[in-house]
Amino acid sequence: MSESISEAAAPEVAAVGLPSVRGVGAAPRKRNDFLYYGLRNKKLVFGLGLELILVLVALIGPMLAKYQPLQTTLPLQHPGSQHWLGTDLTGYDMYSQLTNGLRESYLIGALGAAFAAVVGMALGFIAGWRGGWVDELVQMITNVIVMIPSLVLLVVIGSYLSSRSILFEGAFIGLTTWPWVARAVRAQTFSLRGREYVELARLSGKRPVSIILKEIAPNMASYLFLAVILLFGSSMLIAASYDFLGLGPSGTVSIGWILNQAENGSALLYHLWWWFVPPVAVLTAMVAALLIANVGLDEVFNPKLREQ
Amino acid sequence: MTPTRSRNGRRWRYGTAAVAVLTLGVASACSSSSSTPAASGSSSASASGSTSASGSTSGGSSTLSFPRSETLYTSGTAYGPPVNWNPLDTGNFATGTQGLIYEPLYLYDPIKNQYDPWLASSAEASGWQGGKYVITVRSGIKWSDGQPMTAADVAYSINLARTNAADPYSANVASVANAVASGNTVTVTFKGTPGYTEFTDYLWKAPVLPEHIWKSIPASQIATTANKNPVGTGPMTLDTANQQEVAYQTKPDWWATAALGYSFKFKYLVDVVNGSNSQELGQLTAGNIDWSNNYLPGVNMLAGAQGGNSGYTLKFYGTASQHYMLSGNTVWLEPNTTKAPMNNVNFRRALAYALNPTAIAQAVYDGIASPAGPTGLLPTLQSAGYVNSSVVSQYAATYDPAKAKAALAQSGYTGQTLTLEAPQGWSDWNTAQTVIQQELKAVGININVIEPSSNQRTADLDSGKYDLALDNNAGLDSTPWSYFQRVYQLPISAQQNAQMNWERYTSTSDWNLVQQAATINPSNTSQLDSIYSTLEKDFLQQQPEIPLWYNGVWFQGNTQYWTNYPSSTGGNQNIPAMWAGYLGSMTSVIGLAQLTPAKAS
Amino acid sequence: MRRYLTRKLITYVLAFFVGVTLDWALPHFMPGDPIQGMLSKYNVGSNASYAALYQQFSSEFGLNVPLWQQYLNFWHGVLTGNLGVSIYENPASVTSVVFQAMPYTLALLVPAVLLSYTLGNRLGAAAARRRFLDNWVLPVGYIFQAIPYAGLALLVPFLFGSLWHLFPTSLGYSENLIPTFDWTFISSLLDHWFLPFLTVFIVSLGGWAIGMRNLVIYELENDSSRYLRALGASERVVRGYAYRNASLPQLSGLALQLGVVIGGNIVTEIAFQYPGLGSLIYKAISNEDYFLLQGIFIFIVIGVLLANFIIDLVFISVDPRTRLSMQGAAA
Amino acid sequence: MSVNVQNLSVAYRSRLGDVTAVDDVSFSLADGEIMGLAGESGSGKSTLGNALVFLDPRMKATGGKVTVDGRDLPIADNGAMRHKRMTEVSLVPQYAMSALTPTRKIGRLINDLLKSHHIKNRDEVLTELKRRLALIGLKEEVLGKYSFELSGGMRQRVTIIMSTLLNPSLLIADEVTSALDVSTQRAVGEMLLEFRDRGYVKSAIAITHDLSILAQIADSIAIMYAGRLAERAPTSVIVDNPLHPYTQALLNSLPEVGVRHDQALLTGIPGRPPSLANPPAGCRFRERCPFAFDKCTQTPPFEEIRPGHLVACWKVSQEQTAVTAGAGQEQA
Repeated sequence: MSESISEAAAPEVAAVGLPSVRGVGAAPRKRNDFLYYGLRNKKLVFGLGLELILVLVALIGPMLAKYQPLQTTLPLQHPGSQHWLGTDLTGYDMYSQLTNGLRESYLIGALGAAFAAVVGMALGFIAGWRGGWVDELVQMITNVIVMIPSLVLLVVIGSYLSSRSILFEGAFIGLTTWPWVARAVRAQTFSLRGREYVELARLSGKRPVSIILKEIAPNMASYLFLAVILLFGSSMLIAASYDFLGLGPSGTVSIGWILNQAENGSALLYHLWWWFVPPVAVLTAMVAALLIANVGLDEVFNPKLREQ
Repeated sequence: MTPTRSRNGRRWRYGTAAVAVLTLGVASACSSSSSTPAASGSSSASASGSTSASGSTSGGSSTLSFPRSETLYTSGTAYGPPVNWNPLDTGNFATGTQGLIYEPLYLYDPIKNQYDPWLASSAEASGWQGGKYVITVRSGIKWSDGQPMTAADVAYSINLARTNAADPYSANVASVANAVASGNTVTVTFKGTPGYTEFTDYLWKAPVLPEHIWKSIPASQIATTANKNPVGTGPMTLDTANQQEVAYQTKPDWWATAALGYSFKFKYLVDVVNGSNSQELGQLTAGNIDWSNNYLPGVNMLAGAQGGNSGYTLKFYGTASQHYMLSGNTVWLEPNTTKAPMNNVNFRRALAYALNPTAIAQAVYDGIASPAGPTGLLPTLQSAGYVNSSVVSQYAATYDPAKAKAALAQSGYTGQTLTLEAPQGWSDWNTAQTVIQQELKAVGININVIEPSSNQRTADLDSGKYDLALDNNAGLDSTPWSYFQRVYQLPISAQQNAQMNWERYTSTSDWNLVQQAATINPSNTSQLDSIYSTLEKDFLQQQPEIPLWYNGVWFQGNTQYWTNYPSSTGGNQNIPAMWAGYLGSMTSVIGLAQLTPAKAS
Repeated sequence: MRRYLTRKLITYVLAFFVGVTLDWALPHFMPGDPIQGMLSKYNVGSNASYAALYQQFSSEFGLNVPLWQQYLNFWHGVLTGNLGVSIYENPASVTSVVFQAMPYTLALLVPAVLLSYTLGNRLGAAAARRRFLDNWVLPVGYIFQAIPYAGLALLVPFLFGSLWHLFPTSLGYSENLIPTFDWTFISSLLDHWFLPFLTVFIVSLGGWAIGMRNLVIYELENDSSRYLRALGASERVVRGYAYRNASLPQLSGLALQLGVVIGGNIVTEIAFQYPGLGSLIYKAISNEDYFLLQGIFIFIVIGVLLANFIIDLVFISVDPRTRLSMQGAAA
Repeated sequence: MSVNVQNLSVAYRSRLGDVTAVDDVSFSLADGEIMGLAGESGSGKSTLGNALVFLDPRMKATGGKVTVDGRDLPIADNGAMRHKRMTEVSLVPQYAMSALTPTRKIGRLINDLLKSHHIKNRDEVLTELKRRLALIGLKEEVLGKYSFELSGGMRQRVTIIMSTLLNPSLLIADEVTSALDVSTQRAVGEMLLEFRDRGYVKSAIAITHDLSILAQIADSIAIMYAGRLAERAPTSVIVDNPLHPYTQALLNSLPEVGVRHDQALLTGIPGRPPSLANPPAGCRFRERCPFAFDKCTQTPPFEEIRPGHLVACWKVSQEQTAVTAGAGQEQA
């Protein structure tokens, strides 16, 4: 337990807590117990509820839009019945842009989290399971990646690419944030490796992959779940920064891109608040809801944390 | 928390504030140390300047600042910190290098379509004497180091361009045999037929250089040396420069005051390095910038603003019906004419029929840019009589989706998706891309919008690896010659590095006409008119480019401190641009000389 | 101790090597020719003068030698601090351009990181298991934490600048001043520094506060806290111990977080046109100044390595386990 | 009587309502007495012990009264309890291995605790501390070390020293030996005795699974079953002549000394302890008791059958009534 690294922060979303899960390896609690506390946890209910609403908006919202996100209409319309969230200088309908941007944010969040989780878990499990020089190597790579400033790297790569896809952005984000998952998974695997049931499985000649998948992973499922949630949120935030700098996917509308447009169009000085306040508010709500749900979930999985 | 910890905490907090102050202090030290060598001579000047500014001293320490009421702040031209005052380093020199420090022989006035003698004193047209050109150099002008400016300097400048390929004006003097100074005249002789058009361009575009300084610069570096101590004949001298701005000080004994009655009412001119659109707008409306040459989207919203928070009124060159801005250069849709279906004239005409410049200009610029005419020639050239209106009415393909579909049907277009390139981050062009995409979609042409980096885009266009691209042509000019050179130049090489004929359109007869036009004496207007009419007719019939809109000579002036800005309606009908190629070639300096302080001091 | 240090040292050296190599390789293997792009800004009349200029700049930027030699030259340049000439500020050297911008970035980053870290930790620790404070700190912390830098970099200037006219929203100091070391100039510096600082500070603050809150709750439920309570230790002592224990993961979190904060700082600087490295990166991109971009990248990598080193040192001084394992007391 | 516990009930809050883990428990300790408290996991023995020192926020005292040295011990009032802890009542926790914070040296930790209790003559206490360290064979350097530098046995001993430093009247020693190897167990047990003999603690409750260690150190032993006391008697009586059927079963199930009976469950007796969330009326051992009869549906009183020997069992009390009747005649 000398490595407190396992308790370190997720990128962007700082140390929202994934303090090393002390309940890991404890006998799995009853599912309805989770459900019971889950439904009574205000943070979880609020966070998930808000997130659900936003996901619905992302799914259904664009279908209700009267205009395409990149269709020019009357510029500078205030929010009203014709344009629910107004229009920008070019005459783009902000409602349409926002709901489509929301969709893209979720997509990026999912892609980023997926890439980071897959790479991070794979390397974390391998390092934690094999130990020795493999572990040293993985840790070394992890530490190196952490020290390469990813935004600057993207700036360098991105400025040479003529078109970038959503997949590229998601992959890039995932491939620069995995070290955090890898560290945590490694530490947990390390501590689970010595457990009796794992020893037993090992002695009975099971293959390492199946031990990891069947014995170790389920015991840190709740932990991994929390990690993925945080990655999801941080991917969306990172993507917003990239898009704001004009390094996002080309030809698509994202929340960061809307902010970029608002900045270019001097929305602040013309007091066109509807151009940038709703996107900021929505993205903040998306991420905050995830974070709140995350803490709620943590409390559900971990009885010690529940409010007293 | 133990008490010791909270004491630590307090220490931390003081510590962070101290760190901020300290690092910023270092920043200030670095910034001030970055001022140019000229600062050694001029910091005392600006310090003395500050003593006249009552509000800028505090706590007894004298602050080096520019007295606001005697300073003109400009912006919109510099995309990087001012580090270079070499007028031959055309891609790099600081705003004001050409115009405020170095001056040409003539200024071209696109609005009146005339040449104003500047360092030359005789009328421009009178210089052509047989196959020679004779320049009479204005007498009594001194370089800012006290040396007289003579005909020898003019001859030196021409011969430098003639003999050194690194000189950016070498193409202008390609036909020159020699330039010889004698007394106050310079006689330029030519190898065979003079390249009239290109040499005329030299007279107003190129700066006259001080021979006594330039001759010591190694030949390979004449266009790249930083020239941090510029010595010119212009109205100002370099004061200081740092990352954010360059400052010039008005010269009390500028030759044009005595000779032409022009003088700058401001003591300092500070040109601020460009920021983002919104920051420029903020600085402008806050009264921190007086004269802005930025493209500020939506700025026409402030046209009616009287007063506002800081009591300003924004002035534009034109009126609302003139789209506020003087038209400055033409933006084209550039088809790669070596690729199918763009190699089919019917397809190119279908593009022209399908696109509505009025709608595009309105959508992208919301009223501050004008839609382009069918020939793409700027309105100043049109008013100078270079656009043949009967040719236009007869051949122009103007917006008509039905005709577009008809033309498309005969174009061999099979529904494939074509790419449309514009550099990443050029937000107005990127918006235009989507509008064009929609308009072309409406007639059945499928477009995929791509935004490469601008280097990549340059490479694509140079090498002809593109389908369709947005591009703009050089700005205000005295003749349509460079416009058509840009359209028709041959031969086409693998790399079109000089950025001519990027659409790779091959028409030997048209290129011959362009070359012929260059060798016709400007006084032979009828022959020139007939050549240009033919070139326009071919342009409209063959549609090698599809003109879309005119980028404005973006200009907005804040009247808080200075008034009488250049305007199409007032007495100051001059070019309102500090851009390289405008300031120091056209009438911007005359426009600056007309500015008057807003408040009588 | 030797093992610990060796491992750290190898990591640092490796990170530096990878950083430098990536930095060198990317522009070389990406499409587009920087010189070609640079020359597109010139009014080059003919192919002949184009060729002359191209030749001139190629040799000036050292691009006219074989790749392996360019790579070695690059290393030589990195190690001697000679990173070549900036395209965009030609003929200024990349190093000098970077050094001019660096103080501004440090002035934002260092106080914002230190202040948000200390204050956030304190706030979070204070809020843990205290209903009233928690009800405030938690939601505000979440919102701060969830705001994208780009969003805050718009909202802050909108509120403090466009609406309330309290602070300037762009540049590093007011443009009617000439940089001098006097009070007027420094107060202008501070005036312009405040909003970008606030932006970076606020986003980080939420993260640290929430993180600390959660960690302290974990610690307060810990055996060692329970034992302290069972022995009648005052709540102050219990919390003090919990805070101290929770500081360790927060500190290693700080190291992991640096890259993100630097990214946020870049976004903020660009939005505020604050003349630090972030704005410089932006200018380098928009002017396609690869040499400058390379230089900035190197300096940021060095900065991150240094910061990591400092955090390592602090960690060692705070965490007895690491310290003692270094002294060889325990492997 | 240094410690007197009357009708103490402690409940856990749970999602299914309160779970009374300690139900109406009464006992008292004489000065110098070490009472062993034994029972299966979940019998409430740890809850009882902890409740006397530190009620977890998830626990609440639902009734009863505790006095120490004749003064009330306000166990339900966390604030009032604070200064009683370590000085009047103290705890050596079950989790002694992880009880010491990893980031402060032991000496600093102790010093902070003393400050927390506003101890004025701290120097004297620290001198005393060093003497006690020497007494149990620990070097003074221990104070300059971090917990992770100590072995398990050392940690256990350090916690005992810390917990008893201010000479509490009552020490709760919760499973102090479980985590240790057999030889260290003995040493720690002897240390407790020594501390009692020297008056460092006035009385103690040693909670353990391990009856064999109790036989070694305890003066008396109380057996707990399902939240209630089943039997309490001097150690020799419990070991040699247990009366409660549960105690008997418990002793019988021990295969040999040193093996903890939670590993070798009550193999002799079928069934499991009842749920405390909804305990059956009457004797809680009824379901598993081979001697159960109809009276067992009523709650048996915890009565003193002989001096110092209390049992809660109808069968025992019936038998003993007969015996004491005779004995009473004898005495009279």
